[in-house]
Amino acid sequence: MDETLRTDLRTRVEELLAEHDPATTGPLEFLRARFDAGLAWVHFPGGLGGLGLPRRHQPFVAELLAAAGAPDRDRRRLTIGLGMAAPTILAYGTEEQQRRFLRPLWTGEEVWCQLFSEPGAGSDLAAVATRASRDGDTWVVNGQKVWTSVAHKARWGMLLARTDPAVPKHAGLTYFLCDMTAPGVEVRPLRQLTGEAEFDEVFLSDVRIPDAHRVGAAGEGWRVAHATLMNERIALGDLAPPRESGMIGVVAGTWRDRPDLRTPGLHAKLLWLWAEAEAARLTGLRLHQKLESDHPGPEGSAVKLALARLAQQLSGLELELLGADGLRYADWTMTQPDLVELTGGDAGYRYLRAKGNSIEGGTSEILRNIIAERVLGLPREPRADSGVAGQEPAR
Amino acid sequence: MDETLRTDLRTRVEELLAEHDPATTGPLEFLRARFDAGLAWVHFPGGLGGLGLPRRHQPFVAELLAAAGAPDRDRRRLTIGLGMAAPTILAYGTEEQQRRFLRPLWTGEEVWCQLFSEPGAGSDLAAVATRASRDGDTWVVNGQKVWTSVAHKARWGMLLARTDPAVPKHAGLTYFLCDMTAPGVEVRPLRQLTGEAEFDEVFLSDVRIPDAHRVGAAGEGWRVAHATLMNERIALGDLAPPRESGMIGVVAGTWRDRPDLRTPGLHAKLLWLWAEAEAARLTGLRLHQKLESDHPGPEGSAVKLALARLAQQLSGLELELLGADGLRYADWTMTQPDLVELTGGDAGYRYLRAKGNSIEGGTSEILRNIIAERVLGLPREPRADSGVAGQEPAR
Amino acid sequence: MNSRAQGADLDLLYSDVEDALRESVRALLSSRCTAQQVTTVYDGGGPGGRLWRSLAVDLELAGLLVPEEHGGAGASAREAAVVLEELGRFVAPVPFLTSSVISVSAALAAGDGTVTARLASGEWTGALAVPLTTGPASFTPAVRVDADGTLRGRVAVVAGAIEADVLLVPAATAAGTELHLVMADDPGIRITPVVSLDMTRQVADLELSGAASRRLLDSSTGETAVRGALRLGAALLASEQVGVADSCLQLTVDYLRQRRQFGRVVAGFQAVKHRLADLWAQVESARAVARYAAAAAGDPDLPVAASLAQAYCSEVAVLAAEECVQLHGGIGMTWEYPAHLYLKRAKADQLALGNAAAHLTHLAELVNLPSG
Amino acid sequence: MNSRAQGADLDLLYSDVEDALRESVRALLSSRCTAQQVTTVYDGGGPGGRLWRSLAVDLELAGLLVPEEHGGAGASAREAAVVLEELGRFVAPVPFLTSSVISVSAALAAGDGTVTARLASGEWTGALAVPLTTGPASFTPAVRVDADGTLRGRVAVVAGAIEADVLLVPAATAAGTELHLVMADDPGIRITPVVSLDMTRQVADLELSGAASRRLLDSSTGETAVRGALRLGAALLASEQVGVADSCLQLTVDYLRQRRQFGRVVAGFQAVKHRLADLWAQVESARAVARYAAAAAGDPDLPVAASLAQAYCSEVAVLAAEECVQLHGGIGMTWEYPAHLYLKRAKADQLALGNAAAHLTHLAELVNLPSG
Repeated sequence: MDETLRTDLRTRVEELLAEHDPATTGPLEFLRARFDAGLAWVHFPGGLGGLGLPRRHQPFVAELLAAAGAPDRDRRRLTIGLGMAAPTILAYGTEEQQRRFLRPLWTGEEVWCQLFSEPGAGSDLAAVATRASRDGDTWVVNGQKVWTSVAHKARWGMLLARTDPAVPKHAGLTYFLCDMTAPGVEVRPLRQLTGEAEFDEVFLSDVRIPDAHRVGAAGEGWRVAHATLMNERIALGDLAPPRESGMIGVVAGTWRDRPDLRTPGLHAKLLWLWAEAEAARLTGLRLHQKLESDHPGPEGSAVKLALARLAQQLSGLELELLGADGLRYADWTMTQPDLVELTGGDAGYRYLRAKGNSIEGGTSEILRNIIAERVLGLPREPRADSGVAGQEPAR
Repeated sequence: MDETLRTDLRTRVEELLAEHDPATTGPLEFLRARFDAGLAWVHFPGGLGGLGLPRRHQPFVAELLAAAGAPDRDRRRLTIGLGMAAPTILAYGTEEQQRRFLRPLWTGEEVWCQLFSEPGAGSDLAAVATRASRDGDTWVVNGQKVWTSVAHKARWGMLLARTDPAVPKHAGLTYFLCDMTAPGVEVRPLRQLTGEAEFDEVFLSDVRIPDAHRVGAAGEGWRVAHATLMNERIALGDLAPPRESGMIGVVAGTWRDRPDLRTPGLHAKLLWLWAEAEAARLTGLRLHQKLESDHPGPEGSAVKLALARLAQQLSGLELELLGADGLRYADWTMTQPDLVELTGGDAGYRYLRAKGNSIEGGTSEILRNIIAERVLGLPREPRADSGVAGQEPAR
Repeated sequence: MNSRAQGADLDLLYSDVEDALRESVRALLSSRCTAQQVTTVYDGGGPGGRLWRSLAVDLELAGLLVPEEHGGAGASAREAAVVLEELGRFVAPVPFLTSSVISVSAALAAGDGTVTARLASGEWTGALAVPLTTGPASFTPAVRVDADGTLRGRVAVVAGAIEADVLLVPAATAAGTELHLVMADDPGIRITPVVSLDMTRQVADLELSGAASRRLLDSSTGETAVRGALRLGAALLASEQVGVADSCLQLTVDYLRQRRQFGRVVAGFQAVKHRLADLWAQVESARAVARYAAAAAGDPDLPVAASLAQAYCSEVAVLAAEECVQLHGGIGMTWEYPAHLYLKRAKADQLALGNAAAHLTHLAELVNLPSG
Repeated sequence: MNSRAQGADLDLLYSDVEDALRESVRALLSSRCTAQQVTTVYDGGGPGGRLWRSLAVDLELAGLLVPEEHGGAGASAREAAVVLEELGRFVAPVPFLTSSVISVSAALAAGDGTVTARLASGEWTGALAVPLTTGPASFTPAVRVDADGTLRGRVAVVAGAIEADVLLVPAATAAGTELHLVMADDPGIRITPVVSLDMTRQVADLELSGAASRRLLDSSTGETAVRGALRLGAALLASEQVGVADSCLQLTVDYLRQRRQFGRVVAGFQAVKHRLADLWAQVESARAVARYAAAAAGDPDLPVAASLAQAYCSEVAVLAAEECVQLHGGIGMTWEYPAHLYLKRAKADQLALGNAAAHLTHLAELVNLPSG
């Protein structure tokens, strides 16, 4: 049956290419046409860039288009929109929101950011203090968000705000789509230990958001945010990369390139980490094979946990291996990077940046809670401030 | 000033030797005389085997006596009495109890055991269910104890029992000295994973204990037991042994004796464990230097934690190192060993027995709680069954 | 080697057929191989031969890996791996690994239809006469072919020898390693049972002095066949280790969910929760690694997969068994509770077919991470 | 070596004199070396030379290890270790270790009263011209004595060179290693500051091309003096690492005791408690190890003590700094919060004066645990 589907997909791709020759069509125009042809993400519904097919057919389409030299977006710059905003809008957004936001999100015309974390609410999203008060057909938002990636480039933000302070903590939250160009939105870079400012702080002062940009019912924000975060954890870990992808590849490469640096003690460490990295890769691969639905479960948390730990141990080992060169650092000047590559930079940068892997997108501690409670069914933590022991990660 | 003291001690030892020539005096008679001369444990009060001197002078006395060929007890068989019963009786016992029990305890005439743990109350001593009901001048005890070392050889047991079920869990406990030969005391061997039965179960059925054998007030058992356990933790770890004592010495010896077994991967592991073992030894040594009083604090828990972990890792490594010989085991026949030597037996025995190191005398989990709460001052665990978050270890 | 996403084309999940096989094995073991029954092995009892006969013959597991034309089930290593998971879960004292995986692999390499068929039918139980600790990369024969054609030598700690009807004996000649078949009751062989750390896979010392034999493979192919059998054994032992680890985790979770201390369910203490979460993650990783090793049985990546499997899964099984004992507290130390059965099996398995350090050293060569 | 209870005769506690010294150093650093001030080092600012002058001259730390007859305080390595604990606690960007410990040790070995006295008075700040990563067992000179008697060569990542008035340069001749004194402003030497992972101990690359020098030690004693200086440095760096680790633990405990999440004080979550308990235990062990290394400065066991100290304390400091960042969550990643200062110092310290693997290899020789 897959063969029939493939034939159909091939035909659709050929039609798209015939009507919009990549050689003569502008990239944006082509991407819009691809979206409209349902070839953007085939697992999305018809009319929203997809064809309602199983997700596994997407790579086939991508291959055909790539082979034909069709333009594509730089997906790495759209991770948040594609990985988190899109599934959330698809699952919880109104039809109007879906039609308005998904196309420019997918084409890369509009960059998205996530406005969940607050200085006083890190891993504990139920403690979100940013307030949104209803004023007719709009909401007036005041508060502060932190650890927002690419806020300074984003056109839209997924915003979690408190709309009802009277009810238990998790019940009074509502989910909005926030126009980052609206009056009252102020973005300031947040410098981190690497020296650069990869994240922003976002200050919201009397920002007005139309009620039409509310996602889910008022008070339902917790559940909607939950969906976003489950997707975040998956988006953060590409589950089926080749052997020696990521940090292990970098360190193994250094090992191979620099026989002068090798010592028996470091060899023993490297080999064990190689085994662990390959084990983590196979674990991700197995999970990838398991995920037939679009709704990733808590199992992905384990892969994120392992990858974070490995990135940290490997980058730490690389500095030990490099010795004298490990004492050098490229540049402490504060910059706002265009794109963050966790295996980029020099070894010192990788080491420092990897520390964030176990904090951003759900701290490792929160992920262990999630595994313990949702996978193993162990009792929830006693919670002093509410009857409900909801625990949700941020960074 | 120490010089004066030493001269005095030397004189006392010479007098003892003169009056009781080891060559012609029976061992027990000599030990009793030594006790009566205050040379048993010089830090105990006069009349109770000591001279009220600082503990640090005891080794000097022991050296003088050993040099003169004086008989001594096998201290390893009296660990529980010397390490736990004696300090407890000294701190909380009546004068009558001290006079009755300390001398035969010290000479080894009467062996002691500890009756704290129960099947339903392992680490949680506040859950002790063994009942003691007052009946005139005696108490009637019913219940079951478990994990009792040398119960089958013991004449006396330190017993923790519930005397008031109406008050909060830790407040209704009382501490007794239980005659192990009394009617109603039944001792059954408890086989463990090594195959042997090092411990016993003790069943108490209408055992009558005179009120004169109560230690501390009724309801004060928790506090008295606490003192016993603090001493247990110290007793379990000899704090100032030479380098390569214990399990590291065994494994390092195997490494030196068997060049044929060496591999680089195991070498790296062994070296790190050697460093950790030496660090643990120095930590114990430093703690030993710190302990001027007789009241060990919670810091000793850290040494016990480290030694337990190291014994487990080292004995595990030894089996890997031994390879083929590691698959052999001396004997699975059930026996009741006379004396347990943690570094004795074959490698398989050491590996299995070491698993108990982190359970007996306070599980490693309980010890971490103790360090967190009493040393670092972190909040106590929420406790559902009482207002007081008392947490005490057993095994 | 980095250009290919190794394993992307191999299915790491359990198929319906495998699940059905698992159920039938589990059903049998649940009634015939309880922890109490297994424990008696240490005092000379145990379910022993009858259990093995049921598994080997009634469930036809003896010939699982043998092609149908030789009387077997013609299944793949993946199915054998699922069987081993269950045998690990029950710490079953049966020679499936030694006879139906390792010996069958060597016999298939020898291409001897008679031997294979008898192993497949369960008429014969076989054992490869090498120390259980031998890894695929470290094998050297301890037995030699004497001038008179008989075999002579000592082999320590051989697994499956006590149960064996036939022994497959790698034997040295000047030209290389041959593979010989020796009947276990041959007067020239003495099999001395060893009191073993893991009595559920009891080992024995062999002494061959003029043992009569039939040569199955000559010196041009003997060593390859032996290494291949040990490699498949190493790859599939990982699934047994997953079974052990999974069972330890389950036992611990179940116990701690009902056990109360300090007025709370012990499984609700966060330090315990986090350790169990980490353990679960490691068991799931071990499962992925073991599944890959089983799926890679016919793949050029098998040497990497097998060494990875032994380096990783052997450690996870030991960790799981050690955590099982520790988190149970005192009860985990008792003879009556099954935790010690897992601990002994996990630790012996760690030494079996090459320890982690040996496999990592081998991996270093395979993936080009040289030591100096 | 096993018959003696090494260390039983060495005092591992802090003396009253040491506690008083600690207080005076801490009082100065508390006001003059705050985390905010230190952080500016990364952007080219920092407390720099004036802070060092106060420590070196006002508190007379420059000459702490110099005998009184050469104008120093005549203190022991134990006191220097306490100073280093405090410098580590504040991540102080001052050249005490490089000048007042390592350079002074080399100068004392040279027996040159002038150099020693100037280092002691703080008139000169010195640096030993070897890469910071050089351990006592791995030293080989990178500079040679040219035919014309001047020095030539490149030395990478030298600590303390930027602050130095004089450089102590180990230099190779055909007969062995000599030790030379070079003025830092000599036209034949170029000192290029390196953007460093740890800017609180910024390193520099040296290039010597015809540098004029004075020979302090000839080839019969030069190498021993250099190794001795590095060994003492390694032994005492451990105390700096203890200061770093202790500070990280304290920072974390303090933060988590006031931080609330999920309606509870974060420090009350048991998983957090157990990690902090383990960390405390390791910091206390590192303290015992570092105290032993300091106390063993004149003891035949110093080589073991120094390598143990670097193998163990360097790891604990890194662990403590990493746990500090992790347990703080996001705030620990920010530039404004001091956790990163500790992380960078701890990691750079781990590479300094020989890494753990190198010291363990050296230990293997010293305690007779050979590799093969």
